[in-house]
Amino acid sequence: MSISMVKALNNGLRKALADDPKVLLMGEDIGRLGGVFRVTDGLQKEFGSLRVIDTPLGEAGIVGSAIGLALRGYRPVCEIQFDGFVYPAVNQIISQLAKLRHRSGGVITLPVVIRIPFGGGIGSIEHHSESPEVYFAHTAGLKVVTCSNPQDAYDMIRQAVDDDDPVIFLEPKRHYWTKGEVTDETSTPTPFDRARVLRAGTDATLIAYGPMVPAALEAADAAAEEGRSVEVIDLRSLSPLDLDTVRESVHRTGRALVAHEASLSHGFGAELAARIQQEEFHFLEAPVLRITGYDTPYPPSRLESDWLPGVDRILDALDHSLSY
Amino acid sequence: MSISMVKALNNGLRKALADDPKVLLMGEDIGRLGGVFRVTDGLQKEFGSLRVIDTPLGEAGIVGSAIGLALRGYRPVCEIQFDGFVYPAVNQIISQLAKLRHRSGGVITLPVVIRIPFGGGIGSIEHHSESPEVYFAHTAGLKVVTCSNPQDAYDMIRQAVDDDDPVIFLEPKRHYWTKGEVTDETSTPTPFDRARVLRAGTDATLIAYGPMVPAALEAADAAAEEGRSVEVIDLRSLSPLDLDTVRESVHRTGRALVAHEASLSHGFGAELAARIQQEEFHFLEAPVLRITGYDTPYPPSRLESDWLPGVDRILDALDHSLSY
Amino acid sequence: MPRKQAKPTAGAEPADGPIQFLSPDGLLEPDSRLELPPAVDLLALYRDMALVRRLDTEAIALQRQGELGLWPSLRGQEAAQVGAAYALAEQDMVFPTYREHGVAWCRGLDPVSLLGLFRGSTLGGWNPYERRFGLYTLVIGAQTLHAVGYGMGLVRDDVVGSGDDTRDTAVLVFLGDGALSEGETNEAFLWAAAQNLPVVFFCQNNQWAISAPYSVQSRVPVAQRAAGFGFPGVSVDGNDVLACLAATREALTRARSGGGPTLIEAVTYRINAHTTADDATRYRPSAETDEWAAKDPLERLRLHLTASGGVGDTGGVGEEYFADIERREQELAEHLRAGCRALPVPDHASSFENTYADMPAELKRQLAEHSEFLASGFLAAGQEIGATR
Amino acid sequence: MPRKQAKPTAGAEPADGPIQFLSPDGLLEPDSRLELPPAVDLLALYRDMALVRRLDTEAIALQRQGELGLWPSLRGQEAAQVGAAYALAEQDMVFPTYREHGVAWCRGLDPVSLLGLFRGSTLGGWNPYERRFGLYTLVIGAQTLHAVGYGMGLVRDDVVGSGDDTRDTAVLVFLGDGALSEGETNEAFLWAAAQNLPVVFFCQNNQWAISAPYSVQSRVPVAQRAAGFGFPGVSVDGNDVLACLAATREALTRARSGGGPTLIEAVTYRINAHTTADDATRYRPSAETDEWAAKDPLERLRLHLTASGGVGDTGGVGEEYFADIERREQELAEHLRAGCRALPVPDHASSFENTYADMPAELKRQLAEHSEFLASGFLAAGQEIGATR
Ligand SMILES: Cc1ncc(C[n+]2csc(CCOP(=O)(O)OP(=O)(O)O)c2C)c(N)n1
Ligand SMILES: Cc1ncc(C[n+]2csc(CCOP(=O)(O)OP(=O)(O)O)c2C)c(N)n1
Ligand SMILES: [Mg+2]
Ligand SMILES: [Mg+2]
Repeated sequence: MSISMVKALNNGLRKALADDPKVLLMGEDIGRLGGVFRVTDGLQKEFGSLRVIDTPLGEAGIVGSAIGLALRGYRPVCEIQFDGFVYPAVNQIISQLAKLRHRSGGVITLPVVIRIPFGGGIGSIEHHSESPEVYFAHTAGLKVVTCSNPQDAYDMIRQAVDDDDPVIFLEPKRHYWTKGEVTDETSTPTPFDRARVLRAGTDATLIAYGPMVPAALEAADAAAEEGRSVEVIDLRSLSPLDLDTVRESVHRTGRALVAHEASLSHGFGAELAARIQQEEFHFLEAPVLRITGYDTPYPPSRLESDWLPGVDRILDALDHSLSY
Repeated sequence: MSISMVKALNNGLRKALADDPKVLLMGEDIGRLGGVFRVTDGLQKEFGSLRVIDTPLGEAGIVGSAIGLALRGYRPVCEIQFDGFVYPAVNQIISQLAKLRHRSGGVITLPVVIRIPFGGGIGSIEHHSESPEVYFAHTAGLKVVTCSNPQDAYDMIRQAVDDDDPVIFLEPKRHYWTKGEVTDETSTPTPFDRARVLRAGTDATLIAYGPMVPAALEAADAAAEEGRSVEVIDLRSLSPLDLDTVRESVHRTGRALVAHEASLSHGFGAELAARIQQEEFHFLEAPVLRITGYDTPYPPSRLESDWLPGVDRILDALDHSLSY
Repeated sequence: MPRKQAKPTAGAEPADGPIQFLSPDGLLEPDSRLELPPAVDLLALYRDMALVRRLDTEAIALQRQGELGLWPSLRGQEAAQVGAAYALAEQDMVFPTYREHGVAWCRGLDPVSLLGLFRGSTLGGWNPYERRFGLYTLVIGAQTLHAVGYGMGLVRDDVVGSGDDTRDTAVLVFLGDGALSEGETNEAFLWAAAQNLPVVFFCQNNQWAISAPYSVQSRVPVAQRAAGFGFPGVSVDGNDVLACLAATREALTRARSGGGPTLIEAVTYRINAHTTADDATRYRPSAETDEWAAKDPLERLRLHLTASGGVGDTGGVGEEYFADIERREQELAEHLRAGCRALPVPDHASSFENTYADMPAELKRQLAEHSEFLASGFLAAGQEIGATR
Repeated sequence: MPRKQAKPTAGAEPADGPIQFLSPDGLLEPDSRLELPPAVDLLALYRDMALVRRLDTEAIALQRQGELGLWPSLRGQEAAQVGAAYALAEQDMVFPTYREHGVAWCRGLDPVSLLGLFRGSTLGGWNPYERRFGLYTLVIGAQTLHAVGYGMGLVRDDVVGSGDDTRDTAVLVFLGDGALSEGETNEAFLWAAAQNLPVVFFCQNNQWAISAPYSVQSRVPVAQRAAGFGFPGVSVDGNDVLACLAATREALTRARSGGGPTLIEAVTYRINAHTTADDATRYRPSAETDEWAAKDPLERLRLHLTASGGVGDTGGVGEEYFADIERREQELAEHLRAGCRALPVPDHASSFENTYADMPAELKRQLAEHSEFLASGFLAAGQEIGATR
């Protein structure tokens, strides 16, 4: 069945709600409206307003009360309407959600999922195109994952709900309407904390996640036409990081490139570069290169296609890498 | 005159208040009490409660109203009582403070300083020993600086107040009571966005900032006794990054180590490693190594001296680097 | 055009509920809780409401034509915005949300400048100091704290309670009913209260925060919130421009004179969907919208103006007044259309500029690299850069 | 020991101000605003207050001896805490700040477990599910939202308003006067109100938030805040254990039965400095402290108990009662001293454990590296590791 990522997420959430009465959805406009992206479309009607909760307009309240619900045995899935509106919840996320298991010596389990549509490329106004992944990936106690296609969206949202750790679930909003085959639950999905090699290659390893994965694949296609064999890795999990998969690849290819939308400095690529140069020092034939957003606020939408890293900048970087 | 870092900051703030009537201090307990670390001791008495403001207990309020004050032409210096209490202000910092100059095409200038005592090592309870620097360094539009000695504290706080960009001013609380010579204002201080080579060396470059600088110097001393010449750089400015000073050094030594208290993954060292491996690829004789806190919440104080990176772990890493 | 003044006709006054002077049928009646403002130019008020509505309609059309990415319509809220704006003194400062096109208009902003943000050609659009009208704020509630800080600045500048009308200054900050739920808004309330700041919080309760009815946020009326923090709250008919004007004027006057903050609830209705991207039929019945359409803020003032004897002693307003408005509307629409299309697409370098007062070396490097990339051969294939959707 | 019951003596009742039954002189008087709780064991109440005070005194001593890094004293707030705690049903859940040692005591926690956080040997200290007493929360206000979520869970578990006393459950969440200013606290208020949650907010207004007097936070009484959100607020004499008990009992009963939230202000005083690290002489006059010392919560109950005819019909309480308390205090003190020193210094691996349900590979690597480092030759010189101050 070929469905959009939105529909895949919707199906995954429906399944999660049906499978476990402790699963709740909560967020702004997720009920009647079905969320501004319709990810929760129809779910309030199906499961009632006690399980699919239209909350007041306060993100600290959403995450803080999700923590309380989890303390009472629930498994809340929060929706933050847009990436740029997660910041009011950061105090609850960093100081409480991420730490309570550790503080309590493992007595407290907070299976809270925070879904956040993230990234740019859809022509939105400001605060609607942010890439806040590093704020969360740097915070011990959180898992941070992102999907790049409908099948992963369906599998990973369910795995996130099943997971006993707090999970920041980043949804690449510019691929919400991309369709793809989604097989039903009889399959055994890859664990959501493992990266996946989407395309094998021998000349260089191109690492991407979420919004940049399709561009990475496109770039690899274009490179192939010029006779360059690029391996593409979809990280999927940003924290924990599946370094084994990355190392195994870079060890073979000797070259690594990382692409993401977030700003360069202290972006996700920094950690990858730091790891790779340390672990594969003797095997690198070129420095790890980063293809990223710039160190500026996200631009107005008329400039975003210019500002965002894309296929061409990846190919440019690939040339650069191969020139070493 | 040999004074503590607390006193140096106090003197710097007094000078800033005296020099410009638009400078205001605001925060919890900074007036009568003089702040929990006494950094603002006596200043309310001297400059009155309209200029040294005891605020309500709300960090969003502190930063949000500082923005409003800046819009009216003031230069507010906010105190956040401890690192772990900055998170309620993160929304105002990331979405508003960092962006308004850019949004307004340069019309709006927000000369707001946010002072934050940060880091561990003083036996505090949780939320009182955090190292949140990356959250801010990754945010375009903010400057992030930290001092490691009283002279820098005195000079840099004044430079921060004078600066027209928002500055996150991180104060390494475990060195608050360390004394050092502080010369008065006749000197011409190094610009606060420049790193400083504290000790010349030829075998490796050890990069640190704020709380880790004394340990870095100590480690370099210890290494010298074993005949190893370690160059020590005090970064001072975390954003913008003075990469020139770092590169010049690593180019010569061929080896780089970075030390910080914050967790390893996506810590400050990641960006440094990523930059250095890219810019000095052909000159590195060993991978850039990081000596950092672990990927866990900050531990209870009885474990902190164990958990925190210190002289011995630096020396261990140095051995490792030199073994390449 | 004669300067028409409001003068109440005799009639019963509502015992409670929001303060109202002008009924949906255009009858002007006193309300014991508030004095009808003495000098009001009803004709100007109506004209501005009509023009603001046209501005809104035109922007929606531009969005439909693909010229704007999005537009948050103010339809139904013209009286609240124009009424509040008419209470401002020149020196007062305004902090809007993203929907205060009517206030912007009354403040004298070129309405074209409102379009840039929604066209995606800028993140700002105007100089907030020029007309003392802040930039639109999309993060719900954030601007309320800026208003508080600005008010703290006014106190320190000694332009509150000095007794000099031309100097004393207040802040008028707008917020929606949904914004009442953000922690930051409540911090703003308590700072303003504890420090007795010259800040007037003007809440347009348009009954909806996207799809959330007011009952999701609160079980008591908006104005009641203020009492909890220790300052006055007042509820007015937000579709009655006179009530909005009178309440805001009273509150601003008190604020300027050192009397502290006020929370005004303007009970009104968002006639259109939340924005052009929203589909309101998914969550609210059309009957509700119809009911509110009958309370239209423009219509009631038009009825009042055209009723014989409706305005002062001069009798009903004639056709040439409405014809003039229509002419101005046409001009405005043309100005918007032409202005919108003429909005400059910013240079790629502008993404980098003004991130800091002086561009740091690393950002200069990034800009140079980016410029070089754009100028390179890759530009030829550059159609696909970025938005790989 | 006889079970003594509170019975009011005749007398004038205070017209307004906080509800008070027991005056500083130990006189028990009715208050028309609240019913005196019918079944109260005054002797038990006093004993617990005395023991809690001793717990506090002992912890301060342990801090002075270097056994604790810090201690936030509850002195002066014993009545508020013990009174509130006595109103709890077993199934109710408590969310404390960092100062509710008295509530912890009444909940049956081993008081030694309270010391670990302040000794730096743990970040928690007890199992919050065992006694339904949450972990201490140091981030001001954060726990109020956890209480709200827990209350939402209770509603979904159908243990609110079922009419079954042994099942129906409420949440009691503590906060300070300073916490009223955090945005999160206000969000908690409005969520609780809008959803009519079974949450009782118990605010100990001890007049100070570190060095900030209440006037920095607000210009109106605490209880008034609730009205703004549409739920009842009540003010009680926080040094009167009966008033605290009665008000909390009423509020919890209402909450359990589906009647929604209440905000209780217990007007009290922080007799000691904010914590052992604070110096209160820098910001408040000793005269104020003296004034409040005269309203001591233990003393007034002691006076009442010892006054002839003070308790029910049984006359004053005898010496053996107080001697027994003194014995228990000694036992408690010894238990605390011994228990404190015996608190295990956690293993270095514990810093790594429980960060996640299963330790990720990278963290395992870090732990292994760290263990290896500790075991290596570097450990010899390892005295200086870390805290280079
Ligand atoms: C902090 C934050 N959270 C969520 C949003 C998404 N959002 C945009 S408008 C809106 C509803 C606002 O409702 P209200 O305050 O009543 O204003 P109105 O749109 O009705 O004028 C929401 C939830 C946002 N902009 N900011
Ligand atoms: C979010 C946050 N900001 C600041 C602090 C620092 N701090 C600790 S206690 C305190 C005062 C709290 O006062 P109150 O709420 O009245 O409680 P009390 O200590 O009087 O019991 C402050 C400011 C904190 N713990 N959390
Ligand atoms: Mg609204
Ligand atoms: Mg207090």
